[in-house]
Amino acid sequence: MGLFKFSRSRSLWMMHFCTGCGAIEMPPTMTSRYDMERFGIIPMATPRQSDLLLVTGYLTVKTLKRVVRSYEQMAEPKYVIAFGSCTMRGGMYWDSYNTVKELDLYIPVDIYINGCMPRPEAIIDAFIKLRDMIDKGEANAWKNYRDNLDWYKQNQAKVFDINKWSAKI
Amino acid sequence: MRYFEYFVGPQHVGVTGNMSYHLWADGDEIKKMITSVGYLHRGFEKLMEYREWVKNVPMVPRICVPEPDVNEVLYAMGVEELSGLVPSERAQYIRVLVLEMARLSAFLFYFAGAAGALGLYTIPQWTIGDRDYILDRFEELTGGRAYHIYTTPGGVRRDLPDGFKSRVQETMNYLKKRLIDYDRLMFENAIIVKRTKGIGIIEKDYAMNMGVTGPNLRASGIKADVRKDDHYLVYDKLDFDVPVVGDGDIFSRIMQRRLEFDESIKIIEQVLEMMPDGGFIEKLPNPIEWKVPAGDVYVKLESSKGEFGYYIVSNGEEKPYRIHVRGPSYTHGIQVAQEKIVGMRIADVAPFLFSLDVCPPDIER
Amino acid sequence: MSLDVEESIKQDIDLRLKDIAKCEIQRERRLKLYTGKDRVIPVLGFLKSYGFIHLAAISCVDWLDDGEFEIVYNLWSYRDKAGILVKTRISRENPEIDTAIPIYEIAETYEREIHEMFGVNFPGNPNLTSLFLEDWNGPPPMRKDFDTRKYAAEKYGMRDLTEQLKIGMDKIKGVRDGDEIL
Amino acid sequence: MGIFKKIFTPLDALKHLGQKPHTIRVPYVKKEPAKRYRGIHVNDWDKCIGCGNCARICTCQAIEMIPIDSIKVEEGKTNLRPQVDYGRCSFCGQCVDVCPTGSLKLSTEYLMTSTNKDDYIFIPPKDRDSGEGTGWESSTETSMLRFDREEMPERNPDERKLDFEPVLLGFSEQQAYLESMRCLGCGLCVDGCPTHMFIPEYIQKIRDAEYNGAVDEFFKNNPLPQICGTVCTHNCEDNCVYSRRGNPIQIRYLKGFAAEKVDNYGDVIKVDPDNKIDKKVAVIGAGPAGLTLAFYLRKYGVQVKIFESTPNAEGMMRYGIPRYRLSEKTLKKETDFILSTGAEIQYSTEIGKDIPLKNLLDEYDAVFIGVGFQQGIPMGVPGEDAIGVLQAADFLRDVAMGKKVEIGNKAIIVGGGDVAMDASRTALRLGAKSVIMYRRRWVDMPAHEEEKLEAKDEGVEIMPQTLPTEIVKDENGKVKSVKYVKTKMVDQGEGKRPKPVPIEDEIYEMECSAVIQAIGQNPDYSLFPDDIKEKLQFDKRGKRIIVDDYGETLIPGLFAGGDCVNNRGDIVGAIADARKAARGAQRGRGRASP
Repeated sequence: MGLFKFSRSRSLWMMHFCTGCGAIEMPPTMTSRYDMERFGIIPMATPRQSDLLLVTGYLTVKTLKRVVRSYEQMAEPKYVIAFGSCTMRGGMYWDSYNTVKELDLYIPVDIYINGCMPRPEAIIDAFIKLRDMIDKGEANAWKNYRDNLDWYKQNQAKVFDINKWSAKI
Repeated sequence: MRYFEYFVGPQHVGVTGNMSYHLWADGDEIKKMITSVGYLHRGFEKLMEYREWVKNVPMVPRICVPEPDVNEVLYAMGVEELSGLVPSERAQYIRVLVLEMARLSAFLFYFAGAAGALGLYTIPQWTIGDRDYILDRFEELTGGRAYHIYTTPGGVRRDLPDGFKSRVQETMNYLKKRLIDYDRLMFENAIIVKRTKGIGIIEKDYAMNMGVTGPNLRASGIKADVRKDDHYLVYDKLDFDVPVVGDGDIFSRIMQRRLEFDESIKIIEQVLEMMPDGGFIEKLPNPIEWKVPAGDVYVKLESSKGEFGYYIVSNGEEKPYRIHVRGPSYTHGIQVAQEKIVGMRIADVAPFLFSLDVCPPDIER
Repeated sequence: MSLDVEESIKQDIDLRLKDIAKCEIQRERRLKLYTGKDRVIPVLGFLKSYGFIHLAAISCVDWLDDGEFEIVYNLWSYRDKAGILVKTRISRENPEIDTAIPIYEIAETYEREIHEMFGVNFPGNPNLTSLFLEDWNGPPPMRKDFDTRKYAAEKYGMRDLTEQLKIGMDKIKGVRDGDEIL
Repeated sequence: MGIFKKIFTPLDALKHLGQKPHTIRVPYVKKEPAKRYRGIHVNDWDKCIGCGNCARICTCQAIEMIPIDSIKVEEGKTNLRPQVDYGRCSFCGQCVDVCPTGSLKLSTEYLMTSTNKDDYIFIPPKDRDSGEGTGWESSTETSMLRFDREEMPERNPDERKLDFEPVLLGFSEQQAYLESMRCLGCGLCVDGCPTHMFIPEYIQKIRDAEYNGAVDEFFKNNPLPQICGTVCTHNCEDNCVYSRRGNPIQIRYLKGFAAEKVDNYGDVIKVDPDNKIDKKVAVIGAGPAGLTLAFYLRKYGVQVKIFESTPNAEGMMRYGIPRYRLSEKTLKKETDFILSTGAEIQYSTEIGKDIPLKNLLDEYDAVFIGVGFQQGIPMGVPGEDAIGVLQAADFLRDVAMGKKVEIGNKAIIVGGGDVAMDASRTALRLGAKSVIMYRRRWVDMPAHEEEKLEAKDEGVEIMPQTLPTEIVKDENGKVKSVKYVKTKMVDQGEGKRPKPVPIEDEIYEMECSAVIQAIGQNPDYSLFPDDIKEKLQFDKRGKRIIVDDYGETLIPGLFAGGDCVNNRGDIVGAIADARKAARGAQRGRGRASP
């Protein structure tokens, strides 16, 4: 099992989905100046091949729907890193009528990064933390989602139009 | 007739930011496209009505993520025009410096996107890596990398740090050196030229009528630049050209930015030389409970994407009554893209959309 | 600063739209024009033929106290290098105004947004579908009587600290004795 | 260039092949953020005063003020400290730019990753500070606050020292607007005001030019706003958050400005002079305390009768403060209004001489004593009996009454308080040269800084660390000169005021025509019969009467306030006492009564 964990933690493929303004610090992290490929993290086009979902900032209801879809399409084990203030308690958009305030009501989150926006160094710091957590077997938020699916679905249904969104997977 | 229906975005490498396109194709030919926006709609205009004038200063940069400074400057300009506050000359020069640096960084981002869409992956590695040096300068000046929150009604929040001018000049010299590499790799690259010439043409008249602005308009052959036509800050004292490429295809839109890149460096060098001494801020009478006289004003400026405008209405209270933000991508990203993409081939969709430099957050706000 | 260009535009407009519009100069390169709801389309038609080709934006302002919406067409002339704000007011009850698509094709998206955000109807616009919002169950959000804080608190469980902050200020202010003597 | 050649241009990129990459190998290599980087919050708890302005400006409502029990609440400081929520914060740094003390800053530290989002709510302490000069700090220059005040226009010193016309010219409307706009509304100033005026509220009204509304706010706790707006000791301004790094808001002058705008208080403050309930209170002394008590009792219909020993009301405000500081017009306006509310006044009647105190106690439901300190304290040096040696209190009173006072061409004033300043400047206006001798240093002088500077501007010679030792008489028994020595300050250890010790070796002498003693005043308690005096409780020095929370002495129905109760020695202190007593007199006689 140790080998699996080791391999997993060193070839995290990240889903290419820029959900909010945090996406602006992703290109510098991906490219030559900070070069996250040093840690085996590369962007991946489809959810089915990726291990890691970065929620880079606030989520509008419309995006959250796509994020939940994408998250459910990802193969387990899967990890979520939430960027910035907005994913914790709404951030700057705490009174906006169109953004969700607490991401972990809708999908489980492994690591939060502070900042608005987090610097590339902070993002890499979170990657390393996640890597260590996977090595130790602590990054189990995805299991939480499987175990408490009903609760998550309930919360999701609260913000989505129930007629257009089926509570089943 | 049944078409092949497919989606680009929101979770896709072929879009700029978080938006999606719904396409119908007949074989390899696009028959119809619908732009779907709203993934980033935060209701800024509403939120700003709930906040005092100064409290909106940290809000506005979030409207356009790759080039936040235009929003700060526009908001400040609008509030200043309503209230009769006049920022010092030095503050105006600093604002021009910030705006042009932001333009450079947005152009570098644009090159990365446009080249990436064409499969030339070396360019993103270079330009975004080099953009970081501009961000370093921003960090020194403003204290933030992405969001600078630097311009505020009355001036700017801090003065230039020691030795800043020479470091900006160094960065400019470095970029000038790098441009030679970019030219060889991208703008003179026969493959890029072949892939982009004569494709996605936006005609002159169409561009004028459809509210296309900025580099996209100039790439279609109309010499119009807010910096010259409706000059703001100290642009009328600076010497720069407005290049016009004029073919209106993807290549001319990319080339247009390449030529404007040179002009921006020229402006920055002039600003560094001409910047006078003096105060950097005219402090407001009260940071929180300050009231702006009633009135309405439309201010606009030239961003790297086109005409950015703020329509600000005040009813004489501590909070704005209404702010309408006119983002340049609004016209480019929705109607122009939808109409002009028809007849194009699937492989050209991404280069075309990237060439328009659509920035979804400024459409949706 | 001379206002020659602006004066000549104003003269031309006054000449041609004498009865249906009122024009004033706001400042250098900025004019304002007020007109009635029914006259907007002919006024825009004239202005476009006059040179105001570029429709920069259409804004809507909700004047709740007056019970009116103000629609502001934001035009720019590349030839004269001047902008004009064309303003008209419509009633808040059953708000409706003719579409400007026949004159400015680009008006479609702006009208779509105003329709979604303010609930203004634009007869003649073929595409008044929702633009930004999905699964929206509230009233048009940009209307002044829509309270985003209340809505967000109910829907997303957002913490509004306004009241707590006020209490905090009272703590700071300490005990105050007013003139309650008795 | 042909297409064939062009196709190979990208190969130029190969020249970069052997170059060292510019990748920053985070986390093995740390890249220092810029000096100004806006990272996480740090707050210096010692400097923080808990004013809550950071919470008010936060656009994200990320800051909440949390009470910390371990912090002592002091005047002008609260025990609230900002708690930051990084689930809301946008790192804009506006909280730093609005912090009046400069205690809050954003350090260049930024790393904070956690699996638990509740870790992001914390009360920032000072640790993790990246050091002076790094991070987002605010100086008085970069702060959003305007630390410079609007200067009060004054008359030219050379011109004003010739007459008794007011020195201050008053704010213009624009100045008053700008000065009142500086107020952040935090309300810490209220702590400093003895009578707890509604300062943020009335400044708000002044800002909006609603002067009637401002006057309404004044009269809630202070019936002498224009007098206080001119000569108050303005403790509020010492507690103003601006005073931590710059000039406080001139609350006093703003109040004076608004009060002056309203010509007739009666239009705003409605007190019916004919409304009289069955309750009678006698007031001894028509000074600030007496007038205040009269106003607040009249407001509730209580019948008030004031007994004043001089032919004029206003007490020390008239006889202690010279007219160039407080004009006749102002005095008249305020007292006339209070008397117009139906308070009776009997002039030139001394209690204890003309009417015994006992009669009053029998006749009235309550008696209030607001007599003030009238008798000057002698210095106790040889030659004090010389002609031309005066007490400052007597000197000022005689001048105010329009009596002719002979001081010759050079007066030496002994003392360093406000009274010394007043006496010296009055002497100047009488055409003499003034010299002030004070035994401690300039900084130790108890007079207010602006008084000292005004006196100096007008040409009063101030000699600190100077102690008179003898007054020399000439053959007619008149003052001829003063012998004095210099002093040195001897440190008395931590927390104690340094003590002046005379340097005995050298004795100097200065010629003069008058000596005015301004080293303090004592009360005159001759109005009390012995049996009453015995029952009263006095403080250790026997000067001040001890009263309870309602201003009542140990004798039921006998109330006291003003200088004879508090040690502030100012008008606003007297007003505060009188308000207490007004409440007590309302409650009725005796502390046991409900």
